[in-house]
Amino acid sequence: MWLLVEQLLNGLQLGFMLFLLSAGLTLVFGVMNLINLAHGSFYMVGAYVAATLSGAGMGYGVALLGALAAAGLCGLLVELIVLRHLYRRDHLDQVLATFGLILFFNEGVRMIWGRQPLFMQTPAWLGGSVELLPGVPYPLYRLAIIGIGLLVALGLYLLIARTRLGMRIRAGASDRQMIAALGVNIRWLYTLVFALGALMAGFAGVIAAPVFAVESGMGESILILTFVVIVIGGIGSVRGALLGALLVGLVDSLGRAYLPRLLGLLSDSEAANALAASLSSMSIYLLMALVLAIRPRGLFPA
Amino acid sequence: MSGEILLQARGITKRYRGLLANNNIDLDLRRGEIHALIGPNGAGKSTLIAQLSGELEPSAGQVLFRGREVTALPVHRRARLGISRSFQMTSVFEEMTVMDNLALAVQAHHGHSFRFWRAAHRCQALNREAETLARRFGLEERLHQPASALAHGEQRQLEVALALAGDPPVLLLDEPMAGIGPGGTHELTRLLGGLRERHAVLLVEHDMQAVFALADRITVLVYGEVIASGSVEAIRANPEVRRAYLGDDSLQEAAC
Amino acid sequence: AQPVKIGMITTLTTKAGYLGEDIRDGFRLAIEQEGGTLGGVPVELLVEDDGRKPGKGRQIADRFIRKDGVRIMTGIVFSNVALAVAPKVVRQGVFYISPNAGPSKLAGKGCDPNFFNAAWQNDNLHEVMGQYVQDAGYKSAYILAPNYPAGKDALAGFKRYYKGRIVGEVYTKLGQSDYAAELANLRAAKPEAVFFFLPGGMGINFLKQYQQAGLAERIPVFGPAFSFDARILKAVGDAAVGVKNGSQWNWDLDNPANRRFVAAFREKYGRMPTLYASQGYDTARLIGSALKATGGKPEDQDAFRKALEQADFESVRGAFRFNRNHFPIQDLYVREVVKDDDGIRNVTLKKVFSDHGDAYADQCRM
Amino acid sequence: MLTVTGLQAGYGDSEVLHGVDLELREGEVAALLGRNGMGKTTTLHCICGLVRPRAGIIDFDGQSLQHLPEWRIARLGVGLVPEGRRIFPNLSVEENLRVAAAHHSEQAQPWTLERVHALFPRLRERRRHAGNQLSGGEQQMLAIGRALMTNPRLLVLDEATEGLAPLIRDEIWAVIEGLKAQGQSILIVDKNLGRLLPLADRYVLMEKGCVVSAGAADDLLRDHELQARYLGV
Amino acid sequence: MLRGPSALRLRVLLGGGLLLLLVWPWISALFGGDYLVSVMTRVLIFAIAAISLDLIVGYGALVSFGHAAFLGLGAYVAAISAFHASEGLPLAFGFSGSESLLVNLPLAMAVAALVACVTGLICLRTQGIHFIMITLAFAQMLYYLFVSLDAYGGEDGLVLPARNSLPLLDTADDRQFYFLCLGLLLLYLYLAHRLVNSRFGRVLRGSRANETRMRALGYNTYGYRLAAYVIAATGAPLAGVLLASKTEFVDPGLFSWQLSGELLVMVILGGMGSLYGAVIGAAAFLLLEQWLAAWTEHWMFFLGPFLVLVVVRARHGLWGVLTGNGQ
Ligand SMILES: Nc1ncnc2c1ncn2[C@@H]1O[C@H](COP(=O)(O)OP(=O)(O)OP(=O)(O)O)[C@@H](O)[C@H]1O
Ligand SMILES: Nc1ncnc2c1ncn2[C@@H]1O[C@H](COP(=O)(O)OP(=O)(O)OP(=O)(O)O)[C@@H](O)[C@H]1O
Ligand SMILES: [Mg+2]
Ligand SMILES: [Mg+2]
Repeated sequence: MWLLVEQLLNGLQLGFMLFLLSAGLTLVFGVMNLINLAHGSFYMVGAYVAATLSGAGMGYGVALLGALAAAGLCGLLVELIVLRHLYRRDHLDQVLATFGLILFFNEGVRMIWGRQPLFMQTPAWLGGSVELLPGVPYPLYRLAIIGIGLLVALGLYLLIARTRLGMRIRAGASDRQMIAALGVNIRWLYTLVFALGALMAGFAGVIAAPVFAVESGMGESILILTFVVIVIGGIGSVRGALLGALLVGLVDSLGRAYLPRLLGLLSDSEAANALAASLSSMSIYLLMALVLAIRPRGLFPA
Repeated sequence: MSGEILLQARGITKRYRGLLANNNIDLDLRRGEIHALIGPNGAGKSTLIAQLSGELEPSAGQVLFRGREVTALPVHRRARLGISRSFQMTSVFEEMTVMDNLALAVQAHHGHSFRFWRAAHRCQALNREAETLARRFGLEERLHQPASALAHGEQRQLEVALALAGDPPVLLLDEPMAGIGPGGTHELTRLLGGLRERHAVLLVEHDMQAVFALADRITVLVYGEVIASGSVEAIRANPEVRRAYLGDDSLQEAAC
Repeated sequence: AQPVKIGMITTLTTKAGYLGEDIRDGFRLAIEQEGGTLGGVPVELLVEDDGRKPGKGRQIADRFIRKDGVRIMTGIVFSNVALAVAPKVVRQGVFYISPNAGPSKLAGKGCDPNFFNAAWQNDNLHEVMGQYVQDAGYKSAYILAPNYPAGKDALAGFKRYYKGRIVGEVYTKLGQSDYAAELANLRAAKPEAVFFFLPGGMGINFLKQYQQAGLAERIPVFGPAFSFDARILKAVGDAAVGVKNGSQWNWDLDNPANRRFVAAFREKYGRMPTLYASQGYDTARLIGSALKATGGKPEDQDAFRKALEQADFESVRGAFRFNRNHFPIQDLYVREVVKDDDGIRNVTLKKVFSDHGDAYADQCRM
Repeated sequence: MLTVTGLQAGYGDSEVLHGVDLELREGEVAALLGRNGMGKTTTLHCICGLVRPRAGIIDFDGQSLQHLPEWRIARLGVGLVPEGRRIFPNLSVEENLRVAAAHHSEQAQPWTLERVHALFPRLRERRRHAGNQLSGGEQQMLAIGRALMTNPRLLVLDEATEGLAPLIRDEIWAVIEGLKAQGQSILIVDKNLGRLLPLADRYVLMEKGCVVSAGAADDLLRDHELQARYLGV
Repeated sequence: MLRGPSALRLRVLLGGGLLLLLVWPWISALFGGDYLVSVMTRVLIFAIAAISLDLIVGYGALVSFGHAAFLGLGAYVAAISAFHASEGLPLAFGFSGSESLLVNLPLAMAVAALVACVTGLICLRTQGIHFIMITLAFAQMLYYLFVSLDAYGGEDGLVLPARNSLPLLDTADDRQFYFLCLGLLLLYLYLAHRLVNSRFGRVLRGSRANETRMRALGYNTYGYRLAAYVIAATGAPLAGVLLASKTEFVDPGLFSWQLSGELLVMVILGGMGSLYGAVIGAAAFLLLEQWLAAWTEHWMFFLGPFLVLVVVRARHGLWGVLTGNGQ
């Protein structure tokens, strides 16, 4: 029984982790109508810089700030140099350009930091576990991820839905020229939003660094998951991203936790084991296909 | 009032959450008749057209085509039966040439398009029809330009031309005159007038000069409800319509 | 005379790129130490990245053979790439000497006179852990590996020597990064020992999360050396301390060749060599021995093969010879990860197997 | 206030404007006329910065606009009601208005949400609807309201009465008259000559990207031959 | 449509390109052996796959991020069929596999068409990015399915006993195989060309440009899209079967999103919606990758910015640059 609760928590936690990345992506994609495959690269940059700084003996705060600055700066430069020219282009042009950026960033990171993964320590004050349930310690760090995810979700929602900045961003998404004709400096606005998205990706990277391997290419596997999340949730809505992320997190975690056992009940063979493994690998894709088959525009289309 | 009834709306109701956009509307379209639908902005005219053409599903009510119920048929099936519409918001194939735009519209009426082999632009039957259409709308000089390069008014003309392709028996025209300059309006009025014999036309239009010149019958929609229906004279004289829609000096305005 | 060309197909990109890098660097070190020769014969090393894709590996092999006229090949890190490339290569009369991947297919039925493995048969490092955990008296174990052939082989290898109770056998998604669900199940299963085979980043993720879940102090972890090389340990940090892992080599093995190798490698590259580096180095020296014996003529296939079979070189892991299937017969050790003044590193704990072969040699008809 | 001289512009390979001149004084209403496709919208877009002129000078109170980006021009006080409305479909009606709110002119009585709502009560009723859930006419009102919210010194109206019910159209004309009375400068394109010419101070008549006639609006109102020749009425 | 001067340029380009491909084996013999033949064979094969993808991406705006799955299916059909034939194991329905292209090619296309029909019915309910992702989802499912198919090697893949054979032709000979691929490419290019210029092609372009209007005109866009999707899906296995034959090896990596992504990159790089562009894109991407990788191991560091440059500078991909329709 407690195990189920713990697995649910695991699912939530994974979901919030995914949300941190999806939020930036959905901001850039849903709001600016820009497909940015290089989102995962900012995540990677964030993780690398944080790991480097904390490896050099700086505190977690310094590492966090440094990573955010680096990721934001990368975003800024990428927008200024490349993406700025692509807003009015076909989505596929953006796909190709940002694919090129992925190659560039991955190899660049390899050239700077070498091929081996980096290490980042969990900040001491988030190190231990708390006994949420009798006999089941839960890592404090993972709880913190849940909390941070909630805060970010709230902040982002307020920004987009409640502020004038958010309004302008959304207006620009549908008619860039018109919002400019109303006196809004849309170029800088977009640069800003993009940098913000990159910053959030970098933030996710910092959060992930102590939990996951910090290595070149760490962005792509999670990027696909992130796209799955925002597509399930419905593009461009922060609410959708949040729910999509939680759904994916839960399905993935619970699938991994319980599918083998369920299938084991049916037959206790190698085959059942293998089937469970491949089914749980597929689970989120099954989920996505199912959701889209029923609701072709995702759960909460903006 | 004698032509065969082609399209019929019975008790059409459309609800958007709290808003009643159409309330229990009955309407007949007969061959040989131009039926104008007028009403203030937001009265639900376009909404009604969307339900007649099949883009929107009514909350209640039925649509009949030649006496047969078509309420459940999707848009393209109704279009094949011969219910054709134009859009209030210009909706053409922007990156395709005017020729391709029209040919595509004509092609829709030449059976299915699962023809994979012969080059489409070599098909003279399609091309001729497309050119004829272009000529009717004064677009012949624009044939080989992409639709996006047309001025707004020309795009509006293309919009109506697309709806007319293939001579469909029922025409639902949503503000065909909008955006077309004063000179063009005259010509379009003449053109639509010529359609009367063989078609049943539902004309939504705010250009009263055109409406009064063309309509055999006028239905007035206000807040989703039909408040009056009748001949041009009856409607012009109807005080309620004047108050809700026409205003007092609209007649002089139309006269200029 | 023309230098002898050696074609190295290895994985330099993707997350696993550092494995190929170490193999290459170890190999290069050997060449450099001999002044651009191996066994006194001038050699030219051609290196290309397979991106971990079997198809690409085949393509490169194709080019090496046809364009560059390569007669000796090496370098492949991953079993699936090796399975795609090696059989085709050896059929064309080229020698393939594996510095790493040693899948069972190539050790058993699919063995070939021109195929050699200078590292190990894949199961070896799992078998040694199975034996160790068995000897250490752990009554139950929870074992996990990714859902792919090498993963299945790994757990099979472990179970071949471990006879205690398996309370959980889990196959995870290849490339998985979050292990919270598995860890919760693991905790609930209350095993006495955990054995895992999760190469590369997967292992790092697992270990970090294992520690964060507070399991590290309670249930000891065992695994093959793959997840505990010097470079991974840097990335895992404290979470690896105390873990015991099976290997055929360690930096502290006490033999002259090894001492020289470790010192030279550290000097040249400024980092500790890994197991992969040692394998690359040994492979180069093995090739060198055969080149020397044949006067630099891999074209003379029979002579060259015979020379390779002799394995007449000083291996950094001590005694080394080939089995009848051209896979090593060697000693296998268990190492422990410790943290001391020199950082986090492996120290050799115990020799578990002496002159250990592999389970597939009997199937090899050669 | 606004002087355009020798304006040339085009799209891709085709040149659309071949030297357009026009002038507008503070507080005046100028009508830009011509048949479909003659370059009226293009002219307005050049003034607002949506199309970059190839040659010519656009002078707005001593500032030349021809090289400025559209948002700078807007901030100088040019407010556009574009052809085809271009409402932001994903913003609510109220947000459509609020997103534009600015003070580009020092007016004693600036336009506010309340004043726009008072002008178009329908927009208040629909204020929570998304932009794309409005009827065409409602969108038109919103577009005008949105431009007013920027408190422009020069209001540019491109077919602002297209698709409006006669009653509303009258209202809009009344609003324009009211704006004129308040001293608002307006540049306007509309096909409804009957309403436009009496209101306008001056006219500019375009044919194929050139100005063929310009002068006092009253003159054109009387010159039926000119109207017939260039406007087809 | 192409403008006057570029129409001539087009002829020169196409003629020159064809000539180059025809004499390629002899050219490559001049430059160090027949290895270059093998490289170009690969280009030809991927060009077929890229064309089939361009059919839906460039003309139907159906951006499939799972197109490699059909390529993979084709390759696996060829491999499994050959595997059974050589081991003498019955496969299904009394069929015990074949090593002949004449059997495996149609079989592969049929299998792909069937899978496309079923998945297409679901995928085509969605649009835009959702379509991208749902096609990815199905491809990923196939990927994991084949990863867990232990009988056919799982993740390790499956080695073919030999290249699939054809009567009158020795496919094991690299030159003959090259010309087989070239022939099939040209044939496929021609068919695709007819298709996009047919009435059906026009409908496809119309649905891409304005679906609402298409439906209002009476087109059942869903049906046409599904047909296009299935047609495109039957092109990819052609490439798959050839690829399996060429490398004599298949593995689940053929289903991976990376490969699907690379196919897309080829199409976009070459210039969408111009079938020749897909060929150019495949050639440019594969050759550049080869060349850069031989030159530096940090080749991605240079390939990435190159791709960016092409996008930013050339509007219609490399094909646009070549024909002078770039800006
Ligand atoms: N998708 C929708 N959701 C909610 N309300 C809608 C939606 N579409 C239209 N409406 C509302 O329904 C009413 C009727 O709209 P409709 O477009 O039919 O008006 P109309 O009569 O065509 O007006 P106009 O003459 O201005 O074009 C309007 O008040 C509009 O705000
Ligand atoms: N985006 C565009 N690309 C290419 N050509 C264009 C574009 N927009 C307009 N044109 C061309 O420029 C010319 C002038 O167009 P413009 O829109 O300025 O005309 P207009 O006078 O406003 O007409 P209307 O009364 O129909 O709105 C037309 O011939 C049109 O074809
Ligand atoms: Mg309407
Ligand atoms: Mg205009």
